[in-house]
Amino acid sequence: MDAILFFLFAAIAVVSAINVVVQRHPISSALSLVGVMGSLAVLYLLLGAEFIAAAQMIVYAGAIMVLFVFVIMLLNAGAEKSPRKGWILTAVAMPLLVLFLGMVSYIIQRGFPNAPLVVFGQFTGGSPKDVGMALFTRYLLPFEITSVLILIAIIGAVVLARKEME
Amino acid sequence: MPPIPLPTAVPLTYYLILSAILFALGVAGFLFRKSLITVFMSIELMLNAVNLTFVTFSYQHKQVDGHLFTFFVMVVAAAEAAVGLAIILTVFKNRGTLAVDEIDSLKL
Amino acid sequence: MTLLDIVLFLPLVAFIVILALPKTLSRTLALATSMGIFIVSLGLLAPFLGKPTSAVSFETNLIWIQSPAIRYHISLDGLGLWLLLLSTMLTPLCVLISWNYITDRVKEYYAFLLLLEFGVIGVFVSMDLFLFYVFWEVTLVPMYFLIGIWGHDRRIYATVKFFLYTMAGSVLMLAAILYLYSRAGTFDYPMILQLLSSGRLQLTAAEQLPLFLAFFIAFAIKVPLFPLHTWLPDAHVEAPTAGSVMLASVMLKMGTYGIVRFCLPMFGNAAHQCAPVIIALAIIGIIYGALVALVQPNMKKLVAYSSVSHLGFVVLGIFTFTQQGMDGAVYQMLNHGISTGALFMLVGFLYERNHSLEIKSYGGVANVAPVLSVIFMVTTLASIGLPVLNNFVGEFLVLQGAAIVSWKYAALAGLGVIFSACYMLWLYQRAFFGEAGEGVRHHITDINKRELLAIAPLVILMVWMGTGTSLFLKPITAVNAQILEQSKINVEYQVKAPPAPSAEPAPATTAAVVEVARAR
Amino acid sequence: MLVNFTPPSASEYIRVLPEILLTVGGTILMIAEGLAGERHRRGLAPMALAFLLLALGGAVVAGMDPGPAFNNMLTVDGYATFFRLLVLIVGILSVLISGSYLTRENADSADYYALILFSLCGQSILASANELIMVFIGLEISSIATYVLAGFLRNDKRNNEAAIKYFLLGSFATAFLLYGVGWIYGVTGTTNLQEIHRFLTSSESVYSPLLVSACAAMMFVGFAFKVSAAPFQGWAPDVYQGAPAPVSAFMTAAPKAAAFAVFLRVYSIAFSGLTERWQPILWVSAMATMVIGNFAALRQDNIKRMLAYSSVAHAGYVMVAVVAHSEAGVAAAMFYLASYAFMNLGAFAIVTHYVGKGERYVGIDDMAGYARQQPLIAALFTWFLLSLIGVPLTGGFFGKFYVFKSAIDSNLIWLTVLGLLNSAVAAYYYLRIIVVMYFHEPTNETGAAGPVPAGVRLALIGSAIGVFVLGVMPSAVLEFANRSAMLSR
Amino acid sequence: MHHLWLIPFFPLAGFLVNGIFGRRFSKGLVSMVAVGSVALSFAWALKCLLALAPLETPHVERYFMWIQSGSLAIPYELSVDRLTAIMLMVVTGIGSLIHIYATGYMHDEDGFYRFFAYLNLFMFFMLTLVLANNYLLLFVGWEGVGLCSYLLIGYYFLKHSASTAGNKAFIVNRIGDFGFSLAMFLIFITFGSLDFQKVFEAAKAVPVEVSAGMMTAICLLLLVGAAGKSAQIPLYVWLPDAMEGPTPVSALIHAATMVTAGVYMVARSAAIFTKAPIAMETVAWVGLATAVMAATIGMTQFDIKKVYAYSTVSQLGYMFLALGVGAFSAGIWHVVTHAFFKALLFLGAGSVIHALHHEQDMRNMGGLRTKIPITFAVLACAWIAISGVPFTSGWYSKEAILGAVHHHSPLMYWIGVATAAVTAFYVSRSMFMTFFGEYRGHAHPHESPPVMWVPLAVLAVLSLAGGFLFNVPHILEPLFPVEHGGHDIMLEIIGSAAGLVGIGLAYVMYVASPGLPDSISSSLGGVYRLVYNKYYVDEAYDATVVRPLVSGSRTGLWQFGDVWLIDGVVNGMGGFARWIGGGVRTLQSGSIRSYAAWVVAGAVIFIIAAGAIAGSNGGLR
Repeated sequence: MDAILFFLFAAIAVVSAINVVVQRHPISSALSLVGVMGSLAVLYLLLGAEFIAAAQMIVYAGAIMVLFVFVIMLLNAGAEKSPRKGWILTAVAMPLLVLFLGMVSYIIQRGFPNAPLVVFGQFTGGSPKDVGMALFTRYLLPFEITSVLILIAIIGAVVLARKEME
Repeated sequence: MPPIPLPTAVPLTYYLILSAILFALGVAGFLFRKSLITVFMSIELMLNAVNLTFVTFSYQHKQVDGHLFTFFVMVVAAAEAAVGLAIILTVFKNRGTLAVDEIDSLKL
Repeated sequence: MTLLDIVLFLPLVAFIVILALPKTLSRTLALATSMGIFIVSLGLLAPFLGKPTSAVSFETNLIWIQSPAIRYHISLDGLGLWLLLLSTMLTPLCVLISWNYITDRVKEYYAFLLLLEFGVIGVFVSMDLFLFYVFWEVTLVPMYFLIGIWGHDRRIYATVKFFLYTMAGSVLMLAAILYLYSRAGTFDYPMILQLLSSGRLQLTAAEQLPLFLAFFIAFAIKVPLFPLHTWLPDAHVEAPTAGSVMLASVMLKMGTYGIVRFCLPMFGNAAHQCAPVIIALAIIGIIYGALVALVQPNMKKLVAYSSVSHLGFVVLGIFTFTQQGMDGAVYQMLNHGISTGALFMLVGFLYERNHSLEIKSYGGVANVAPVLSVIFMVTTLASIGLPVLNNFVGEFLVLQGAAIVSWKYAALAGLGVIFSACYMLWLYQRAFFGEAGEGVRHHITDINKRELLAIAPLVILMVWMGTGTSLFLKPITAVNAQILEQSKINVEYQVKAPPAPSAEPAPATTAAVVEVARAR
Repeated sequence: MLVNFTPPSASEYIRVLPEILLTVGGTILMIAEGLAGERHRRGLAPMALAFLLLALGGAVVAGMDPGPAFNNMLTVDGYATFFRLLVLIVGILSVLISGSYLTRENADSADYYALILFSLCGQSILASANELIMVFIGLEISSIATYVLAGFLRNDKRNNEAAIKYFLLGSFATAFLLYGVGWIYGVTGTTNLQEIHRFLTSSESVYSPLLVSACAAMMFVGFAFKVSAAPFQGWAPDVYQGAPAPVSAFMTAAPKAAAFAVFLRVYSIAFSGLTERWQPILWVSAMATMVIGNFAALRQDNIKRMLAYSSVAHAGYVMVAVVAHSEAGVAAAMFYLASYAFMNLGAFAIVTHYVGKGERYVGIDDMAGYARQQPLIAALFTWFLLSLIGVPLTGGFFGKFYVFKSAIDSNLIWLTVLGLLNSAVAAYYYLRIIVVMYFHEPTNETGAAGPVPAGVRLALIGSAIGVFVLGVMPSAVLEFANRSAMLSR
Repeated sequence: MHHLWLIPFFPLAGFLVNGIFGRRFSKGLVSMVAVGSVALSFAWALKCLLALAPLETPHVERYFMWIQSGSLAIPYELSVDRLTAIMLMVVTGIGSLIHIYATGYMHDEDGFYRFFAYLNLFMFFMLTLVLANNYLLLFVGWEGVGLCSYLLIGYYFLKHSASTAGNKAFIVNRIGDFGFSLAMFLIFITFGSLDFQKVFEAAKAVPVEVSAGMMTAICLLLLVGAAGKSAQIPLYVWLPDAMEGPTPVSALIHAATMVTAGVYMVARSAAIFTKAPIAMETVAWVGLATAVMAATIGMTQFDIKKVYAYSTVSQLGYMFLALGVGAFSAGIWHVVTHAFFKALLFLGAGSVIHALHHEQDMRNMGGLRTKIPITFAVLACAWIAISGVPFTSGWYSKEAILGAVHHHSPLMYWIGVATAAVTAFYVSRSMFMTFFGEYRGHAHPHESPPVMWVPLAVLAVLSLAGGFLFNVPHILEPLFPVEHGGHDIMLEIIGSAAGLVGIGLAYVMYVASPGLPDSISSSLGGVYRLVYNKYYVDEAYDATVVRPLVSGSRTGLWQFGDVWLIDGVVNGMGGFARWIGGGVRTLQSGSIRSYAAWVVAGAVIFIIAAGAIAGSNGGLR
C-alpha cells in the first residue's frame, strides 16, 4: 500500500515537475507546480509529517502559488517566445544535469546502503503539537528572527512595488 | 507464473532519489525557461525538493528537527516570493518584458 | 633613540611639514630640511672613522608588531653608511636642481622628494626583513609620482612600467621572506644569520635556490641586470632631472645593496651555484649596455644605458666572491651614484636651457658654456673610469676580483671599459665640440651659481674618492670580509684557483712558485 | 521536551543585543518617518547612525560575556564579536555616504536605512551562528535586504537588473546550500556545528565520507556564491556595477565579510575532519577567483565595474587564507576583511560622490585631472588605491601579508607565489585611476566634483584612519583576530 | 725622505692655478706659472738625483695607502732608480724647453691658459708614470697622459677632425690599456702584489720552465698596452692623426715623452720579459714591422708633421726592436736621443709652420733655407742626428740597437739597416722639399722669436752631442748588464753607410733631379698608392670594426634586442595579461542563465572532485 501510494504520487510529482519545465505558458507551469506540491504533501503524510503536509498545502500551494498566479495575471505574461539563442547552453547544460542527477543518485545509493523502509505510521513525531513544541523551545530564536525576515519582505515589496512618491 | 510480489513499502532512498529528480528538474527549469516568473518557479521547485529531503531524513532519525527546517524554508520561500515578485514587477515596468535573456545590459 | 633613528625619521617629518605649510614656503623648506638632514647624518660617520670594523652602530631594536614578531630593527654598518650618506647628500642637491625647473604642484614635488629620502634611508638601515620590504616598497610610490606628474611626454608609460616591473619582482621577494619566516620563525635578519651560522636553521639546496632567486630577481630588476633592464631607459628619459638623479644614484643601488646584504649571506650555496650564470648576465649587460648607449640619439637614454653597463660591473664584482671584487662592487655603487648622478644633473641643466635631450640639437656647447663643459668633461672622465677619479678604483677592484676567478671574465668585462670611452667621448664630441649652432648660441648659457653649488660637491667627491679611497673603503672592506665569510657557510664550491702559469699544477702565489723552484 | 526547557536567561538576551537593537532601530526608523513626515527626512541618516552606534555598543557589551545563546543556536565568541563590529562599522560608513547620494537621487527614505539595519542584523546573526538553521535564516535576512537595496532606485534600469540577477542567482545558489544542509542533516542527524564535528570525527560513527564530502561541496556552492568565489562569481560584477554606489560599497564589504565569517566557521568546525577533501577544491577556486577578478579588471573602463572585479579578486585573497585552514589563516582572513572593508569603503565613498546625479560619470577617464580639482580627496583616493594594491604601510598590505604568510605556513607555496603575482598584475588597474587623476588634465566633459558632503567626508576620514591604523599599528586588531581565531569545535 | 712627490706636484699646482684662475690671468702670468712649475720640477728632480747620487738600488718613498682591499694593497709610493732618473731628466728637461717654446708658439691662440693647464697636467701624469713604484700607479700616469693627449689633440675643438682625432687617440689607447690592465690582474694573481720590487724579485726567482705560459701571457698583454701607448702595430693608427694638436704637443707628447712610455714600461718590466722568450721575440718582430711599415709610409707623405709622425712610429718600432732582442739599455738610449732630435724636428717643423702661417704641406714650401736660417740650422742638426750620421746622438743609439739586433738575428739586422736607410731618405726628403729648391708657397715667411728658437738651439746641441754626453747603457749597467761585449766596427760602418745612402738618394731625387719622384711613383702605381694611403689600415679598421659595431649596436642590439625583443616580451606580457583579461571577461556574458550554468557546472565538478580525492578516510566509499 505504502509502495503504491509512493509510486503513484512520486509519478505525479515527477510528471508535474516535468510539466513545469516544459510548459510554454507560465500559468500552466504554475498549476503544474501546484500539482507537485500537492503530491509532495501526500508523501509528507506518508513520512509522518502531518503539520508540514498541511503547511505545504496552505502556505505553499495556497499562498505562495496564488501570489505567483496573481502576478502572472497582473503582468499578463504570455507564452514564452521560442528560444532566440542559447542552444549552446542547452548542449552544455543537458549533459551536466544528467551527470548531476546520476551522481547524486549514485551517492545516495552508496551513502545509505541499508536505508530502512518507509512504513506509514512508524514515525508520528511530526504532529502540530510536536512541531509547535520544538518551535517555541529549541527553535525559539530562529522563529523570532523569521519575523524580521518577513518584515524585510514586506518593506521590500512595498519599496519596490509601490506607486511613485511625489 | 508466480505473482510478482508487490513491495509493501519502499526504502528511504527512493524518497531521496525522488527529491534529487525534482531538484534536477528545478535546475533544468532555471536553466531552460525563458520567463522570469517560471525561472522563479523553478527555484520553488528546487526548494520543495530540498524540503522532501528534510522530511525524509526527519523520518529516518525519528526527529522533528527536519520538519522545523522545512517550516523555515517555507517561511523563507514566502518572503522570497514577495520580494522576488516585486523585483520582477519593477523589471517588467522598466523594460516591458519578462524574458530572462533580455536582461543582460550589465556585462563583460 | 639613536642618531640613526633621527636621521631616518627627519625626512618623514619634513615631508609632513612641507605638506602642512603653504606652497610658497615649500622650496625653501625642502632645501633647509634636506640640508639639515644631511648635516645631521654626517654625525653618523663618527664610529666609522677609526679602526675598520664590521660591527654595527646605532642599533635600535624595538618591537613593532607582536605576532608575528615584526621588529623595528635598524642599524648601520659600513655597507649602509655610504649609501645612506649618498642619499642624504643628494636630496638637497636635488632640491637645488629643481629650484626653477619645477613650477607646477611645487609642494607635492618637494614632499615626494623627502618621502623618497625617507624610503631609501629606511632600505639601507633596516635589519628586519619585513621592515626592509616595507621601505623597499615605500620608495616606489614617490618615485612613481615624481616621474608620472613632473615627467616628460611618455611619462605615463614609463612610470607604470617602472612600477609594475619593480612590483613584479618584489612580490616574489615577499613570498621568499614569508617562507623564511615560516622556517626561521623570525624576520630579524641578524637573528636569521645567527640561526644559519649556528646550524639551527638549515636550508636545503632545494629551498635555497628558489629563495635566492626570489630575492635576486627582485634586486636584479632594480639594479637592473640584463635582460630586466628595459624599464630603466624609459623611466630615466621621462623623469624630471631630480627624479633621474635619485633613481640612478640611489634607487638602483637598493638592488645591488640587497644582493650584497641579503642574497650572499643567507643563500651562499645558491649564490655560488648561480654565480656563473649571473656573471654571464652581468658581462652581457656591461657590453650590451655600452654598445646600445653608443648609438643612442638621446642624451638621457645614453646615460641610462651606460648605467646598465656600470651596474653590470657591480653585479660582476659581487659574484666573484672575492674581497677585491666585492669591495670594488660596493665602491662602484657609490661611484656610479656620484658620477651618473652628476651626468643626469648636467644633462638636466642643458635640458633646462635648450628643452631638448636629443644630442643633435646640441654641438659646440663648449664655446658658450666653458665652465659647464669642463664639469661635464670631468664627469665624463669619471664615468669612463679615468684614474684619480672615483670610478677607476671601483672598476679596477671589480676587474681584479673577476680576474681572480677567471681571466676571461676580466677580459670580457674590460671591453666595457673600452666601449664606455667610446660612447661618452663621442657624446661629448657631438654635444660640446664643433661650432655652436643657432639654437645653442641663443639658449645655452653657462652654469649659474645655484647649479654650480649643486654639482660642485659631486665633482669634489669624484676626485676625493679617486684619490683618498681609504676613508671610504675601510668600513666597506670590513663588512665585505664578514659577508664573504658568511656566504661560505655550507659552500662546497670554491673560488677557482687563479689560472695556471703553466701546464703543471699551478702554485697560486709567488711564495709557492719560489717554493717549487727551490724544491728542484 | 517541555520538561527540559529552560527559558533564556538575561545574559543570553544580552548576547543577541546587537540584533535586538538593530531590529528595534529599523522598526523605529520606519515608524518615525511615518510620524514625522516628509520634511524631516534629513534626520533619518543621523538616526540610523545613532542606532548603529548603539548596536556597536551592544556588540561590545555582548562580546564581553562570551558564550552560547538560545539552545546553542548562536555562540558569541571573540570571532563573532570581531565580525559583528566589522559589519557594523561598514554599516556606519555606508550610511554616512548614503545620505547625500539618496538626496541627490531624490530617494530619501527610512526604508533604505531600515533595510540596511535589518541586513546588518542578518549579518550579525551570521557572525555568531552556530547552527545551520541560523546560518540559513541569517543568510536570507542579509540577502533579501540586499536584494531590495540593490534595486532600491526602482526606476533605474541598472538597479532593476542588478536586483533581479542577484535575487534569482542568489536563491538558486541558496537552494544548493540547502540541499547540502539537508544531506548533512541526514548523515549526522543534527545541524549544530559542534555536533556535526563530533559526529564526523567520532570513531563510532558510521557514515560515507563520499556523501559528506559531497555535502561539503554542495554547501561550498552556496557560500562561494555569497563571497563571489569562482566559478560562482558571475553575478558579482554585474550586481556591484548596477546597484546604487553606496549599496555596492555596502555589499562588497558587509555581506561578504559575514558570508566569509560563516563560511570559515562551518568549514573549520563542521568539516575540519575532511580537510584534505575540500582543500584542493578551495585551492582551485581561490586561484580562479584571483585570476578572474584581477585579469578581467584590467579591461574595465567603468570605475564601479572595475572595483567590482577588484572585490572579486580580493575575495580570492581571502580564499587563500581559508585554504590555509589554520588559526593563522582564520586570523589573516579576519584581518584582511577588516582592512578590505576600510579601503574599499573609502574608494567607494569617493566614487559615490564623484559619479554625480544618475551615476553619469562612471568612466575611469571621467576622473581626469581630479587631483587638480580636489587635491585632498584625490590624495585620499590614492591612499585607498595604494592600499588595494598592497603597498606597505597600508592596511591592504598587512592584509595580504598575513594572508600569504598563513598560506606559506600551511605550505601552500605555489598558491602564495601565484597569488602574489596576481597582486602585481592588480597594481596595473589601480594605478590607472591614479594615472588618470594625477597625470591627465581635466577636460570639460568631466568634473561633477562639487564640494564633498559632510557625510562622505566623515566616511573618508574614518576609512583613511582605518587603513592607516591597520597599516602602521595593526597590533591591536591583529591580536584581537589572533585570539578570536581559535574557534571552539 | 727627499720629497719626491714634489716633482709631479709642481706641474699639478701649475695646472690647478692656471686651470682655475688662468682665465683671469694675463698671458705672461700664465706662461710664468706654467714654465715656472715645470722648471721647478726639473730643478727639484735634479736636486733629488744629485742627493741620491749613485743610486745603486732604488730609492722608495711611501706617502699613504691608496687602495687596500684584502691582500691587495696599493700604496702611493714613488721610487727612483737609474732608469727613472734618465726618464725624469728627459721628461722635465725637454718638457721645460718645450714649455718655453710653446709660450711663443701659442701666443696668439685663444684659450692660452687652457693649453698650458693641460700641458702642466700632462707633466704631472708623465712624472707620476715615471716615478711610480707599482703598476697601478704607473697605470694612473699612463691613463693620465692619454687623457692629456686627448685633450691637447682636441685642443682646436671647433675643428671636427681635431676632436675626432682626440677621440681616436683616447679609444685606441684604451684598447692598449685594456691589455695593460689585464696584465696587471695577472701580475697580481701570479705574484700577489703590484709592487715593482716585490714583483721583480719574485719574477727573478721563478724558473723559466715553471712559468713560461703565465709569463708569456703577462708580457704579451703588457705589449698590447705598450703598443697602444707607443703606437706599435696594430694600434699605431692614432698617432698620425694626433698631429691635429698644436705642434709643441706633437713634440712633447707625441714624440719625446708620452709615446716612449711603452718603451719605458717594457724596460721596467724587463725582469718579467726575460722570463718570456716568446714574448720577447714578439716584441722584436712587432717593433721591426712597425719600423718598416711606418718608414715606408713616411716616404710618401706630404704633410710635414705627418712625415715626422710616421717617423716617430718608425723610431718607436726601432726601440721595441731593441727591447725585443734584450737590449733594454739601447732601447732607452734611443728613447733619450730620439727625444732630443724628434722634439727638435717637430719644434722646427712648428717653427716652419709658424713662419708660413699654418701651412703644413711640403709641396707648398721649398727654399726656406735662406728665409728662416736659424730654423734651418737647428733642423739640420736634427736631420743628421736621425739619419745616423756618425757621432751624432742618433748614431750612437742606433748603432747600439743594430749591434744587439745582429747579435740576436742577422735577418732582423738587415731589415733594420734597410729601415735606417729609408729613415734617412724620408727625413732628407722632407728637408730638401722644405728648405731647398724654390719657394712654392704664397705666405711671407718670417723667423720665429727668440723664445722659440733658443730652446731649439739647446735641443740642437743635445741632438748632436747627446749620444756622446749621455752614455745610457753605461748608466744603466746595474739594471741591464750588457751581455755582448765590444763594438763591431764592421757593423757600425754598415749602419752609418745606410744613413748616408738614404741622404744621398734623397738628394738625387729631390734636389738633383726633381722629376724623378713622380716618375717612380707612377711607375710603381698600385704599390705607391697603397703606401701613400697608409696601407688603408684606417679604412680597414673602419670597415671591419667601427661600422659593424655601430650599426650592429643600433639595429641588432638596440632596435632588435632591446626595443623589439626584450621590450616586446615585456609589453607582450602586458598584452597577454590584457588578452587573458579579455578572455576572462567574456565569461561575464551578463546572462543569468550562463551564470547559473556555471553554478551547476561548479557544483558538479566540485562534488566529483571532493568525492574522487581520496582522503584519509578512504576513497570512494
